[in-house]
Amino acid sequence: MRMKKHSHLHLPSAPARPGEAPDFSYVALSPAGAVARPDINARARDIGSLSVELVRVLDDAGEAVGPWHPHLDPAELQIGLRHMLLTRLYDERMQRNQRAGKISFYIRSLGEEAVSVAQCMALRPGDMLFPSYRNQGLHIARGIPLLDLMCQLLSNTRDMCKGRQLPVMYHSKAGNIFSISGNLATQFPQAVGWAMAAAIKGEDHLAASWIGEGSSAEADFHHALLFASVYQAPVILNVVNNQWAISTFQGYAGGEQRSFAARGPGYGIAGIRVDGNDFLAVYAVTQWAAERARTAAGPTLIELVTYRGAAHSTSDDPARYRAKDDHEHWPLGDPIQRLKQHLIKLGEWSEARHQALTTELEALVISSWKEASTFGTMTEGPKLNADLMFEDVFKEMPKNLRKQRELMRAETSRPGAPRAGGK
Amino acid sequence: MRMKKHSHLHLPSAPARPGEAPDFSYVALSPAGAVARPDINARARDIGSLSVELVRVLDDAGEAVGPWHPHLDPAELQIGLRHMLLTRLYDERMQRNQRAGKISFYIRSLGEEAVSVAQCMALRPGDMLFPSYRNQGLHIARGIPLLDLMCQLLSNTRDMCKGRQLPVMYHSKAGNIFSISGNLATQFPQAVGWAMAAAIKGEDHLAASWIGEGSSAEADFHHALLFASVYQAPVILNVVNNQWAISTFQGYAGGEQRSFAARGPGYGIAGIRVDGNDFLAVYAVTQWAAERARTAAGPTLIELVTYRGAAHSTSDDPARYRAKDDHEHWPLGDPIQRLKQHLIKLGEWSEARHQALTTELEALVISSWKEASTFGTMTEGPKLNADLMFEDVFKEMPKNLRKQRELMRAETSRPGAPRAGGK
Amino acid sequence: MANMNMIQALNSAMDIMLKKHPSVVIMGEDIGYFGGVFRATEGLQRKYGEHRVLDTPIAEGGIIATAIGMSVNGLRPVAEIQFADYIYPGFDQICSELARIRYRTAGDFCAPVTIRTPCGGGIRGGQTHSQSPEGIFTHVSGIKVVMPSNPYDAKGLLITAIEDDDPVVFFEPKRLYNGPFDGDPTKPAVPWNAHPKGQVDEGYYTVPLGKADIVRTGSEVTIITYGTMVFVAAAAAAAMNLDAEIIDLRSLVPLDVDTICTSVRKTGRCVVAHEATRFSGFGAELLSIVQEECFWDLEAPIQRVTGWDTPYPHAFEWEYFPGQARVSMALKTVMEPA
Amino acid sequence: MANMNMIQALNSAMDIMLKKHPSVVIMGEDIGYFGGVFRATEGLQRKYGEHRVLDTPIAEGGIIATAIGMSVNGLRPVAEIQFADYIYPGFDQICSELARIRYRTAGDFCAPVTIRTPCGGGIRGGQTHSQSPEGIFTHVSGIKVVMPSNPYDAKGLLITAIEDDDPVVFFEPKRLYNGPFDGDPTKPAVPWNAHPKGQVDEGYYTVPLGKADIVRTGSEVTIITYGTMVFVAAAAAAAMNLDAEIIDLRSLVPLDVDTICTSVRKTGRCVVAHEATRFSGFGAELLSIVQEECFWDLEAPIQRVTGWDTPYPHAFEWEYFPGQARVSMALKTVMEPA
Ligand SMILES: Cc1ncc(C[n+]2csc(CCOP(=O)(O)OP(=O)(O)O)c2C)c(N)n1
Ligand SMILES: Cc1ncc(C[n+]2csc(CCOP(=O)(O)OP(=O)(O)O)c2C)c(N)n1
Ligand SMILES: [Mg+2]
Ligand SMILES: [Mg+2]
Repeated sequence: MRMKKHSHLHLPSAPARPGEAPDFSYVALSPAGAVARPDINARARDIGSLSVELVRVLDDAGEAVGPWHPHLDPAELQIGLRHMLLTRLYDERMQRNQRAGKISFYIRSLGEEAVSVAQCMALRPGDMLFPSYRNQGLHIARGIPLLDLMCQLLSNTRDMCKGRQLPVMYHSKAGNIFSISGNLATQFPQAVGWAMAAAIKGEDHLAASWIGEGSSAEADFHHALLFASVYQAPVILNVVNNQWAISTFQGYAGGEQRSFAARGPGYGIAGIRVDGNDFLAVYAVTQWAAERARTAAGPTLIELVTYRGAAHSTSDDPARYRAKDDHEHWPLGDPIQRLKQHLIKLGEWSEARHQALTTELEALVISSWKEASTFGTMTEGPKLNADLMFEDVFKEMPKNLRKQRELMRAETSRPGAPRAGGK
Repeated sequence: MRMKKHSHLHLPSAPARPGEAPDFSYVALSPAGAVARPDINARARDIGSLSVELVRVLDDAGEAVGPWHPHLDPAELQIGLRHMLLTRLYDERMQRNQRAGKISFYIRSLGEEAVSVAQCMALRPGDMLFPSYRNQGLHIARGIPLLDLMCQLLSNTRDMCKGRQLPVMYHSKAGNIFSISGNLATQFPQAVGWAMAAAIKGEDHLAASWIGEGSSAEADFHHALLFASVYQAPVILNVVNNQWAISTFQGYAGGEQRSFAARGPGYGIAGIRVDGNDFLAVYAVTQWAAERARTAAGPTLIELVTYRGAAHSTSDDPARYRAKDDHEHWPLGDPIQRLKQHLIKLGEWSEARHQALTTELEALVISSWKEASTFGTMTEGPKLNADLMFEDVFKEMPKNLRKQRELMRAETSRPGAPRAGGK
Repeated sequence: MANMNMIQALNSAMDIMLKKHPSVVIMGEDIGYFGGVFRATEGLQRKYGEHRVLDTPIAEGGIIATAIGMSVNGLRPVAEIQFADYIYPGFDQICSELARIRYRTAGDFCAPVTIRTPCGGGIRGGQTHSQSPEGIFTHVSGIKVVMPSNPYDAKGLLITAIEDDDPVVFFEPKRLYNGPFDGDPTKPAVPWNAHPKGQVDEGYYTVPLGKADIVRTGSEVTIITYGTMVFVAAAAAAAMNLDAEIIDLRSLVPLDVDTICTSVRKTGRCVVAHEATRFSGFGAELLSIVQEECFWDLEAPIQRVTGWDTPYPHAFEWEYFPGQARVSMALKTVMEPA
Repeated sequence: MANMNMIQALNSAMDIMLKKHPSVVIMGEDIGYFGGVFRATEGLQRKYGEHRVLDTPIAEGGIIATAIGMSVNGLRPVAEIQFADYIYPGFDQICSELARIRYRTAGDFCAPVTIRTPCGGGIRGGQTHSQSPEGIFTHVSGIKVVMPSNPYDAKGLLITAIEDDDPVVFFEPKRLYNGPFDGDPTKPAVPWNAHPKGQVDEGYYTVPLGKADIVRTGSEVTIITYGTMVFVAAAAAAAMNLDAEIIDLRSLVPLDVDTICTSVRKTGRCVVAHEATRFSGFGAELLSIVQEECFWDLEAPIQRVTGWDTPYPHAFEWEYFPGQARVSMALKTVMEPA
């Protein structure tokens, strides 16, 4: 085969690889307060500009400005700050626990806390959430005890998943939070189906789902948008554009040519791009989308522009593929810092209160971990009964599984049989 | 489970069901000549309006007007007319052959002939085509002998597919036309891969692919757009919006909220909507897209607005689900009539020449069928050797297939063994 | 009791379920206004409304994904995949999601979705309208797999499947829609009204999953089969004057191992038959179970009768289809004295 | 000769292929700049450029579809699917397209695509990073299926796969990437440099598809296996002091039936072992073939050693994994005198 010297295949390039200076000039920004807030009944085709602008409320000075200002009660903002801080402290401690070999795997949401927390707070408890693995803030904002989450991480005797799922693949039946799948994006069209069912039943709950911008490349993204559009399902579809999918830059998911929010109008769905590190903007946009959904005005695709501050997961080493200090150069700052600054500006917060809250939440994390450990750890304490492996494959255990359970019992009762804890 | 009395799920509705008067007022039209023709280097994001307007060149009087007028030589238009007419006559005769039990299945392209013929003529022979089952016009415009196509329909001894494919699932290696799959939409991202390879090799061939608007709901549509966008592949992606997918109206593929062409800009791809029954407009738009692809200016998504004049296939009865005379009310008329009228206006055609051409082509169809039949029919003449069933599963036949071939031979050589021809 | 073909029986099952359970919704391509390309859902949308009987986009992956979401929200979707050959775009949602939701949430969530899909050959559908992919689904833990062979069972099994709290993939051998078929395409078609299993109760009844049907008791050889091959096998055995015990599995998962083994222990000989390709087909699992459970009772090696390991070719439909000749050959081999 | 682990051996194969054939391109998620999450493609993009070693969107269906298109245009794409658990979104393109293109075009077009994907458990990956779906692919006519058990074979087989004109799905047992593994997780990890098959020729060589490797000759029992279980089975047999003949299949399609049958005819006893779930797993096909071909030579029923018919649970990795205890149990059973 002869090849010409120069290929003309286009290849998106990352803003900065190791050793290079981070350059975020590609991120299209709008000034805080600059984007108009259309009526919730606006037709998708008439508000296409929302999908390329960037809704921002908090300006650089920490002032809330413009038509998207949600005018939340300071008490509510403080709750938001608390949830975000708790999410971060929880992440930090669990990361350390993984490093110490106490859990097998962990994923942080560093820098993206506003996404889950503000969005969750803008929704109602009856709304069903279909999260990705980087939405622990949803659990925290819905008030799921840390203990529940930690026991899942430990696959211990109090694990909601009975040891079947990798750490962070939580769910909460009572909290209306659906199960996380290791298979990317699958939850996106499921959320649409849930919302379709709500509409069929004439209930006014909505569904919301989250995926990473990288995962939006999966077919499920398309199915979700298409079905949401056709049936005008009461659903909020969120793309968390944290710029990276493991080592791959968002350009490889199509973000170089066009915003992810812009996919929405292409399907006849309202698309809106928001500063994902701006608690107020995220809240306001989500509230707007929720009102649309609840009044049968149609689904909304929200792109939350943020940055993955940490490694992809504890199995990942970002030093291999991106500039080391990139997170510090991210033009949209840190969501916790920004909300804190705003509250201080409002006279509703102080460094001292922040410090006190940090101390309180750290203690909560530590005490919760202690309690979780009493239900078993990877090395000690009560262990889940391996019989559980055979349950819930079906509602009733079929004969072949009962037989296999017997065989497994025979195997593991032999002296010297290997047990969990090996590597 | 309690259900509220009224669901608020939206359900698209068809323009006319049996017994209702066809109403095509939903089809957004632009006057002929009204749509601007942007530079071929225009960025997708700057030409979004092309995806909602409708490029038309031929006006109601048969005059070619406006910036998209391709100024083709009359001789070329006559060739186009000939290909379209041949396609229609071929379809009519094959339909009759199916009704007479001479072939097992057939699919017509009635009313959509301009799509395949004009697009094919606007491309180069080295460009690779990835068609759907309703693109017989591509084969005809590429000069594939009817004999080849007919032998495929007959699964006879001269069948290019060696009896393995359902009728109409042609391909042509020499003609650079890829194989048609029974599985909808799979060819769309394959075309993108082919185009990526051309770009990698630095060759300036492009790939073009066609799917129905109904099939655009499949995941493959999304994959095609996404990969085309990311790598800016030299590909033309065509959605043939003939308003129906078997019994389902285009609203169920998302066409109610937004045009299919509008998906393009959502992915950062140029999207353009064209009158699919206007030979000149289809030609011009395709030429524009081809130039874009060949100059590495990016891929193009073309929506060809047309109408499925006939039943979905010979297995279908549209009287069950749509108004009987709907085709006659289609606002964009008939592609053959319109080009004919234009040529007559130009003084380059006449009713008499049209009649003569029809007679000539009918004779060609009939003589080709006669010749095809000499290579075997469903009931008579030479039969394909059933041994062929075991070939081409792999390049070299593995042992188990050689063994199975032996067993098959033993079976079929028994007296009274059933043979093809039963129903 | 009424005469019904398999399509009518399936329609009746869905009709009854729509009436009995407000949570049941039917969805799929062309199934609403039109009533389905095989007409299995004819009249249901008119009767139950557009919100209970939904036309969908042509996106099998989207259909299954949204059905899962609906089921998590308390509905019981019955999704039609127009041909089993087109189920693969939904394979990830079936395999990674539908099959796993109960397990990974320790029962907190479940997804009682039924997927109906016509399968099998014999209608000149060529390689993309003739496949029998049931074996693949039996390898996916967490999915029940059903294939009826007659109207009576089809209706009762479908009702059971819809009411089952686990996901079920329900394969319908399309060659049997209008009548039983003994594998000989040259004979005139036989309608269901001439067959006792075409007599179908018009009301609610169930046929359990996991319970095989002994279609014919016999002593000389056990034929384990399902779907279209039930009739082909019976005809071949009858033509050979063999006293065969013929087992129609009806449900592949869960599998009625007891009925299988009891029979093989009695007859000492076994043939396994299906339309699907041979290599790694469901027949391999059936053969394996019999070999493991009944080895010492076997008087001859178990034989498999299957489609060939090729796609299903349009022109060679009857050379591909495992007809009576292929069954007879296997029966002859298995009956040979050691 | 050099010491290589399996990752290095695979990397070497791709390196050599990229150099030898300008038509070879490597593609997949995170495989370019980063070199892959398991680092199998490390350094290749730097060496051959971004147009030969392509990062892709996270869309397995799109990866396989575009790879098919590329191959039709004369390239030889080697596509990585990051985990075998994530191959299902590409299943339709594999099953309905990749496997069928040569057949349906009577050889006018073909699609020489190689799909590499890490499979299997033992790395605490939980249910979505541990699956062994190879059996499913063996049921799809037109696809070759390969699974190496060591660096030497991995390299030679991958070179053969890439040069093969048919599509190949190439499964890599990830637990073997860094060293052989006998199934006992409590023992210290053994690196490949202590193993003869970790000695890998640095240049071009091939290992044929369809030719099993007799890892150990023996007379008392035949163990048919592949991937990780090769070492587990060997350790179990050794611990029992059994003179077992151990067959490492290496390629499942095409399958080396001759080697299998010759061995079973000699030993008269057979155990089949794989990590995948049991029901309708590839073991069923292996067992079926042995039963069909060697029935009269068998002195005991063939036994299957497999994963259980459940998803692969995070907390019960070693209770799920078919370790030495499970193999021993099967060996004991198969060795019992009739
Ligand atoms: C179907 C599938 N393919 C691949 C993977 C492997 N994988 C896990 S996370 C990930 C990156 C996802 O990136 P993104 O969607 O941007 O989310 P983020 O991690 O940035 O939050 C990949 C490729 C997977 N889990 N599932
Ligand atoms: C994957 C898949 N799903 C379903 C079908 C069945 N089917 C064949 S044609 C068709 C309608 C396609 O409509 P459209 O894409 O609009 O093309 P048109 O027939 O109008 O040209 C359907 C549903 C199929 N062939 N493949
Ligand atoms: Mg990301
Ligand atoms: Mg159409």
